[in-house]
Amino acid sequence: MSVSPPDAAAGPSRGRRAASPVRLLAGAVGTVLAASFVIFSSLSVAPGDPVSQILGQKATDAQRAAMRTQLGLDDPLLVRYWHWLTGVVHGDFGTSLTYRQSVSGLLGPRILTTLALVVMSAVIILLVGVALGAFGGTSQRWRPVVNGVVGFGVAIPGFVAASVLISIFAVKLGWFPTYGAGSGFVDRIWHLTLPAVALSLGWTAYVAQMTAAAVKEEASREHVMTATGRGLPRQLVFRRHIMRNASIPVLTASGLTVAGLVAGSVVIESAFAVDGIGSLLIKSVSNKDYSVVTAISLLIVIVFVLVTTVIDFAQAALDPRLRDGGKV
Amino acid sequence: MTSDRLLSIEGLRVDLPSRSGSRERRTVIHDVTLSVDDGESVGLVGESGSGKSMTTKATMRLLPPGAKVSGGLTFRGESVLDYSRKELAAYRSRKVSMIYQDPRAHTNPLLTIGDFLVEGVVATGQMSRADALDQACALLVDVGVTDAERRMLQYPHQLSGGLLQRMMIVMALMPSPELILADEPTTALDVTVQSEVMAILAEQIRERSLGMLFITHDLDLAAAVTDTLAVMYAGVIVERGPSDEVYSKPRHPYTAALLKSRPSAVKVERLETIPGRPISAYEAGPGCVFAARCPFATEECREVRPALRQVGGRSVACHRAEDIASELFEGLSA
Amino acid sequence: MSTLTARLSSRRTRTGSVDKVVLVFGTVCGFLILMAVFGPLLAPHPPSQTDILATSQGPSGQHLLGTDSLGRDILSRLLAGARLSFLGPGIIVVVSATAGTALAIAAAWHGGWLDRGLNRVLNVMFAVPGILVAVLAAAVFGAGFWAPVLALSLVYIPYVARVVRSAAVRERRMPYVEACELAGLSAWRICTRHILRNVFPIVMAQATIGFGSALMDFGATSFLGLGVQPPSAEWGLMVSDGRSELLDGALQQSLSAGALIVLTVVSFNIVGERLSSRIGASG
Amino acid sequence: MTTHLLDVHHLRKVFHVGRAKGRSEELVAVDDVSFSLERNSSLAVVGESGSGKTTTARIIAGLESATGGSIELDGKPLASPDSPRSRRLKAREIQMVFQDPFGSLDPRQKVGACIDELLAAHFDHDKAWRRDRTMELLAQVGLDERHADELPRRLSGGQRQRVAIARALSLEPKLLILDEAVSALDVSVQAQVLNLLSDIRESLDITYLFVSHDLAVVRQISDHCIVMDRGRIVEMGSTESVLDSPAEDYTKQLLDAIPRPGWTPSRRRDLPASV
Repeated sequence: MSVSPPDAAAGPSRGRRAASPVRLLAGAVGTVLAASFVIFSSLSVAPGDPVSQILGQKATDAQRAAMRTQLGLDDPLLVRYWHWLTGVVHGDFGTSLTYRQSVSGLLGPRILTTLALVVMSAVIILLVGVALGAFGGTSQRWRPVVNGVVGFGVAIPGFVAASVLISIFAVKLGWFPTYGAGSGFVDRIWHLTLPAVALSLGWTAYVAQMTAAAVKEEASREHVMTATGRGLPRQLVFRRHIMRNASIPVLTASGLTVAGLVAGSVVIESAFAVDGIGSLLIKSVSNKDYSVVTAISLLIVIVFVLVTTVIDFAQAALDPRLRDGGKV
Repeated sequence: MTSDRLLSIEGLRVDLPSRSGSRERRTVIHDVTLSVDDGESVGLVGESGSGKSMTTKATMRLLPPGAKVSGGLTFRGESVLDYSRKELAAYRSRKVSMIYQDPRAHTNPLLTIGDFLVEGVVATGQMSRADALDQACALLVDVGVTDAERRMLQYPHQLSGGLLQRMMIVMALMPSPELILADEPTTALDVTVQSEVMAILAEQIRERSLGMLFITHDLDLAAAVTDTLAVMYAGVIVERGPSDEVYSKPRHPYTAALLKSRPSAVKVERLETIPGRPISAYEAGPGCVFAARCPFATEECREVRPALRQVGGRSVACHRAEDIASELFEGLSA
Repeated sequence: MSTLTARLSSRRTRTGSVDKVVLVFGTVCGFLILMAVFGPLLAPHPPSQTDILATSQGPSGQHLLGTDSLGRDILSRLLAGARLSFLGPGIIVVVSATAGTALAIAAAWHGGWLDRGLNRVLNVMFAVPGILVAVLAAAVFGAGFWAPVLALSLVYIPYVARVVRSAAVRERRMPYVEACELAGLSAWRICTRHILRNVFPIVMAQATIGFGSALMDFGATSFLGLGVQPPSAEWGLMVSDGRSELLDGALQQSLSAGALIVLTVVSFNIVGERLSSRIGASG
Repeated sequence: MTTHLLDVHHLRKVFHVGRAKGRSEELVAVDDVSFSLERNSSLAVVGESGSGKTTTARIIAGLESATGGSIELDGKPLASPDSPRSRRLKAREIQMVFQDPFGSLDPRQKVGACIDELLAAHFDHDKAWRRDRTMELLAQVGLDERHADELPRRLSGGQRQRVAIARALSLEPKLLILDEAVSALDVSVQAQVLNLLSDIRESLDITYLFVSHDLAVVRQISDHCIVMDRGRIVEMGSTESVLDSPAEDYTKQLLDAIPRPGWTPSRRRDLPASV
C-alpha cells in the first residue's frame, strides 16, 4: 500500500549506515585524535607551572627560560601537540613531574592491576546480568521481583557500594582486606574481590535491565508468533528467535558497560586504595602532574573507542541487514 | 454430525484482558460459527475490529495470555481447546499452517530463507534437514521461484514483499498440512502482485485439495477466490453461505450495505453509505450488533440479538431477513 | 520537578485508578526536593559547627544520627547537604536537557549536514566517559562545585540529544508536520508548537532519569575530592568523610548519606521510567 | 488566457540510495513526466508501489524538490518554497491530504485549534471570525462543534480524515492534492469520504489531484487519469476511456488484476527480479 520509493519517505535524516570496516576504523581513529587534542589542549591551559615544579621556587629567570625552551612550552599549541603525539606513537608519554619517572614506566604495573579489576567485574556483570535479565524477561511471575532488585541495583553508586561492602565484609566480618591490591595471583584476586563487586553492582543491574527489556521486546515480535504457530518447541523458539535477536541490544549494552568499567575504576580504586591507573589519575590531578593525566585520559578514551568499534563490527556480524549495507 | 468436518467452530466466544495484566475483560468475539471441509475454501470477511483475525488466532490457540475462550472448536472431531501440549504441538506443526498479512514482520530477520523454510519440519522431527532442503527447493520451483537455491541463502530483507509472501506460502506447505489459515495474505501487496500471489495460493490449495480459511476485508476478492463466504461484524458472523450467492443476493443488511458502498470498477454512481463507523465487538449493545447503523432496525433488533438461522439456503443473523429481502437486492446489479 | 510529580500522579491510567507506584515515589521525590529547599532551615544544629568534645558519637537524643569525627551533627549535615547534592544535578539536568533538546530538534528539522555533523560530534562525546571529563574539568578549573557541574552538563547533552533526536525525527516525518509546512507555518512555530510539544514528555522522562545519574556522578566527584570541598556539606562528600570512621565501626555517616543517595536515585528513576513507559503505551 | 491550472513539464526526480562501500546508487523515481490539469477538474494519478505517483504529488506540493523539469501554476512558474514568504503564498494555492489518518493530525492539538492556527496565520481577522469559520469548515466536512474540542485520538479514522480535509480547505486552495486519502479507511467509511469529496468539488471552485492505487476509487472521483509505472507515464486520458478501453498492456494488467466476481487470479507476469 505504501507508494513511495525507498527513500522518499525517509525525509531529511537517514538511517544507520553500513558498517564498512574502513569507515569504522577511520571513525575510531578520528575520534581518538579529536579527543586527544581536546584533552591535550584543555590541560595545557590548566593552572600550575611545570617549570616551578621541576626547578623549585628558587630558580633564576634565566634557568626558567632555559627550562621552558627545553620543555617546548613556548611553542604554539599545535606544535606542542604534534611533538606529544609523535612521542605517543613511539611509546613516549613524557615524564611524570611528581614521580620523576617516565609515564609509561609508571603506568605499566598499574595497568595490570586495573585490568585485573576490570576483567573480574566484567565477568560478574556478564554472567549475572545477562542471566538475571533473561530470567526476568521471560518469567512472568518473577518479572516484578527481578525488576525491583534491578531497579534498586542501578541506583547504587560505586562509591556507596564500596562503603557498604567495606563496613560489612571487611570491618564487621573480616572476610576480605579493606585496602590495597595485594601481590601474587591468589592474593590479588582476594584483594580485588570487594572492589570488583562494588564496581560491577550498578552495571550488572544495568545489563540485566537492558537484557530483560530486549528479551521482552523480542518475545513480543510477530515472527516469534509465527515460530510458535508452527509448533516449534518452546526451547527452540526461545533460543533461535528470542535470545538470538535479543543478543544484539544486549551486546551493545555489555560493550558500553565494559568500556564504562575503565572509567568507573577511577572511583572504585580510590575508594579501596587500589594502586591502579584510576587512583593514579586522581592523585596526578591533585599533584597537577599533567603528563600522567593526559596519558591516562587518552588510555581510557582509547579503550572506550576500541570497545565501541568492536561492538559495531560484532553487530554487523550478527545482523545481516547491517552487513548488507542496507539501512535499518 | 460435524465430527468428520476438517474444522468446525461452534458458538466461539473470546474475551481478552483490556490491558495486559488487567482483570477487566473485553469481548472480541461474541459468536462465531463456521466450518471448513476438505478441499473447501472459506472466506471470512469483515472490516477492522470485526474479530476476523482473532478467529484465526483462536483457531491456532495463539491468543495472548489471559484470554478466555468458550464454545466449540474441533479439528476432525477433536476438540482443539482440550489439546494437551504435545497434541497442540502436533496440530500446529503438521495439521494446520498459517500465512500472515505482513511477511516481513513475520519472518526472523536474522535467519536465512532456507533456515526459515525448513526449521519447522526439522525441529519437529518430520524430516531430515537434507530432505527438507530438497523439498523446499521443489516447492519454490512450484510457486514460480526460478533460482531457488540462491533464494534459500538470502535474508528476508533482500526479498520484495511479493516474493517473501511466496516464501510464506512455501513455509506453510512444507509440513503437508490439511488446513491453511490465510490472514489477509495479499493486503500489503500491489494489485498485480496480489493477483500473482493469489493465483499461486489457489493453485496449491486446489492441487492438494486442502481446506482454507481465508481472512480478508475485501469482499470482492473473497467472493472471487472462495467457495463459501462468512461475513463478520463486531465479533459476530452475520451471514454465511455459498460465495456467489452471498455476493449477488445478500440477505443481511450489513452485507448488502458493504457491497453498495464499495466503488465499482465499471460504473460511476453516487455511493450508498452506511452511517457511522464500524464498531468493535466490545462496543456492541445487547441487540443486533449492526442495529445502530442499520436502516431497517426495529425495537426488537436493538434488544434481542438474532441468532444465525437458515433463510433462503444460507445462514443469516437478522430478525427481518425475510421482510427486507427485496429491498436489499435493490441497486445491486453486479 | 515538583510540577512534574504533581502532573504525573494526577494523570490517571486508562482503568481510572491512580498509578500507586508513581504516587508513592513521586511523593518521595517531592519530599526530597522540599528537603533540598528547606533542609538547612530544618537542621537542628548548624551543619558546620564542630564540637571537639563530642566527636564520632553514636545516635543520642542530642544528635539523632550521632556526630562525625569533627563533632558535627550528622543529621544536620544531611539536611543541609541536600541542597548542594540536588543543586548540582539539577543544574546539570536543566542545562543538558535544554541544550540537548534544542540541538536535537534543530538537527531533526534541518537534516542534512547539520544532522550528520551533530551525529559525529555526539559520537565523539560518547567516547569520553563522564567521570573522566569531570576529573579533567577539576584539573583545568580547579576542584569545587562548578567544575563537575560544568563538565557533567556537557557530558549529559548527548544522552538527551540522542533520544530526543530520534523522537523528533519520527515526528518530523509525520504527515501532520508536513501539513504544517504546506500551510506555510514558520519553522520556528512548527518546531516549538508541534514537534517540541510532542517530544516534551520524552524530554521530561529523560531528564528525570538523568537526574538520578547526575546525582551519582556528581556525588562521585565530591567523593573523589574534586567536587564540593569541605567544610561544605554534600552527600557524596559525607560518604567519603565517613570512610575513616568505618574502620572504627561508626557507620552512620557513610551509610546514611549513601542511603539518601540511593533513595533519591531509585525514586527519580522509577518516576522517570513509568513516565516513559506511559509515553510508549499511549503513543 | 490558459484554462490550465497546473502545467507539469518534463518532471524528473532522482534519489541517491546509500549503499555499502561508499557507492551511491541512483534511483529514478520520476522520469520525464508532463501533464496539465484543467481548472475545476479532477485528475487521478494511478500506479503501483514505486511508480513515482506519490513522489510526483509531493514535488508539486513542495515537499520534495525536483531534479529536473518545471511546474507552472496559473501560467506562472511555481516558486521554489525556500523563503517563508513564498511558502505562505503557496499555502493558499496548493494543499494536501495525506494517507495516514492517524499521523496527519498533531496528537496534542485539538481539532478546532488545528484549523484556528492556520486561519490565524493567513487571515487578518479577529478571534470570533476564526471561531465561526472553523465551525463552518467542520460543518462542511460533516463534523460539528463537539468535535472542535476533541483531541484527534478521540476520533475515528474517517473523522480524522474529514478534519484533515477541513484543514486543507481552510486556506481556500485552488488545488487539493489527495495522496491515497481514502486508502487506509474501511470500505463503509471510505464511501462516506468519497461522497464528501464529490460534494465539495460541486460546491467549491477547487481542483483535485488524486493519487491512488485503487482503480475503482479513481473511477469514482476523477475525470481524467494518468497511469504511471516505474516513474514514467504509461497512459493518460479521460478516466472512462483509459479504464474502459485501455490502450497499453500495463493498464490492461492493472485492470485484470482487480478482483471481481468470476475473476480468477492468474500468474500474469514474472515478479520483478528483486535484489
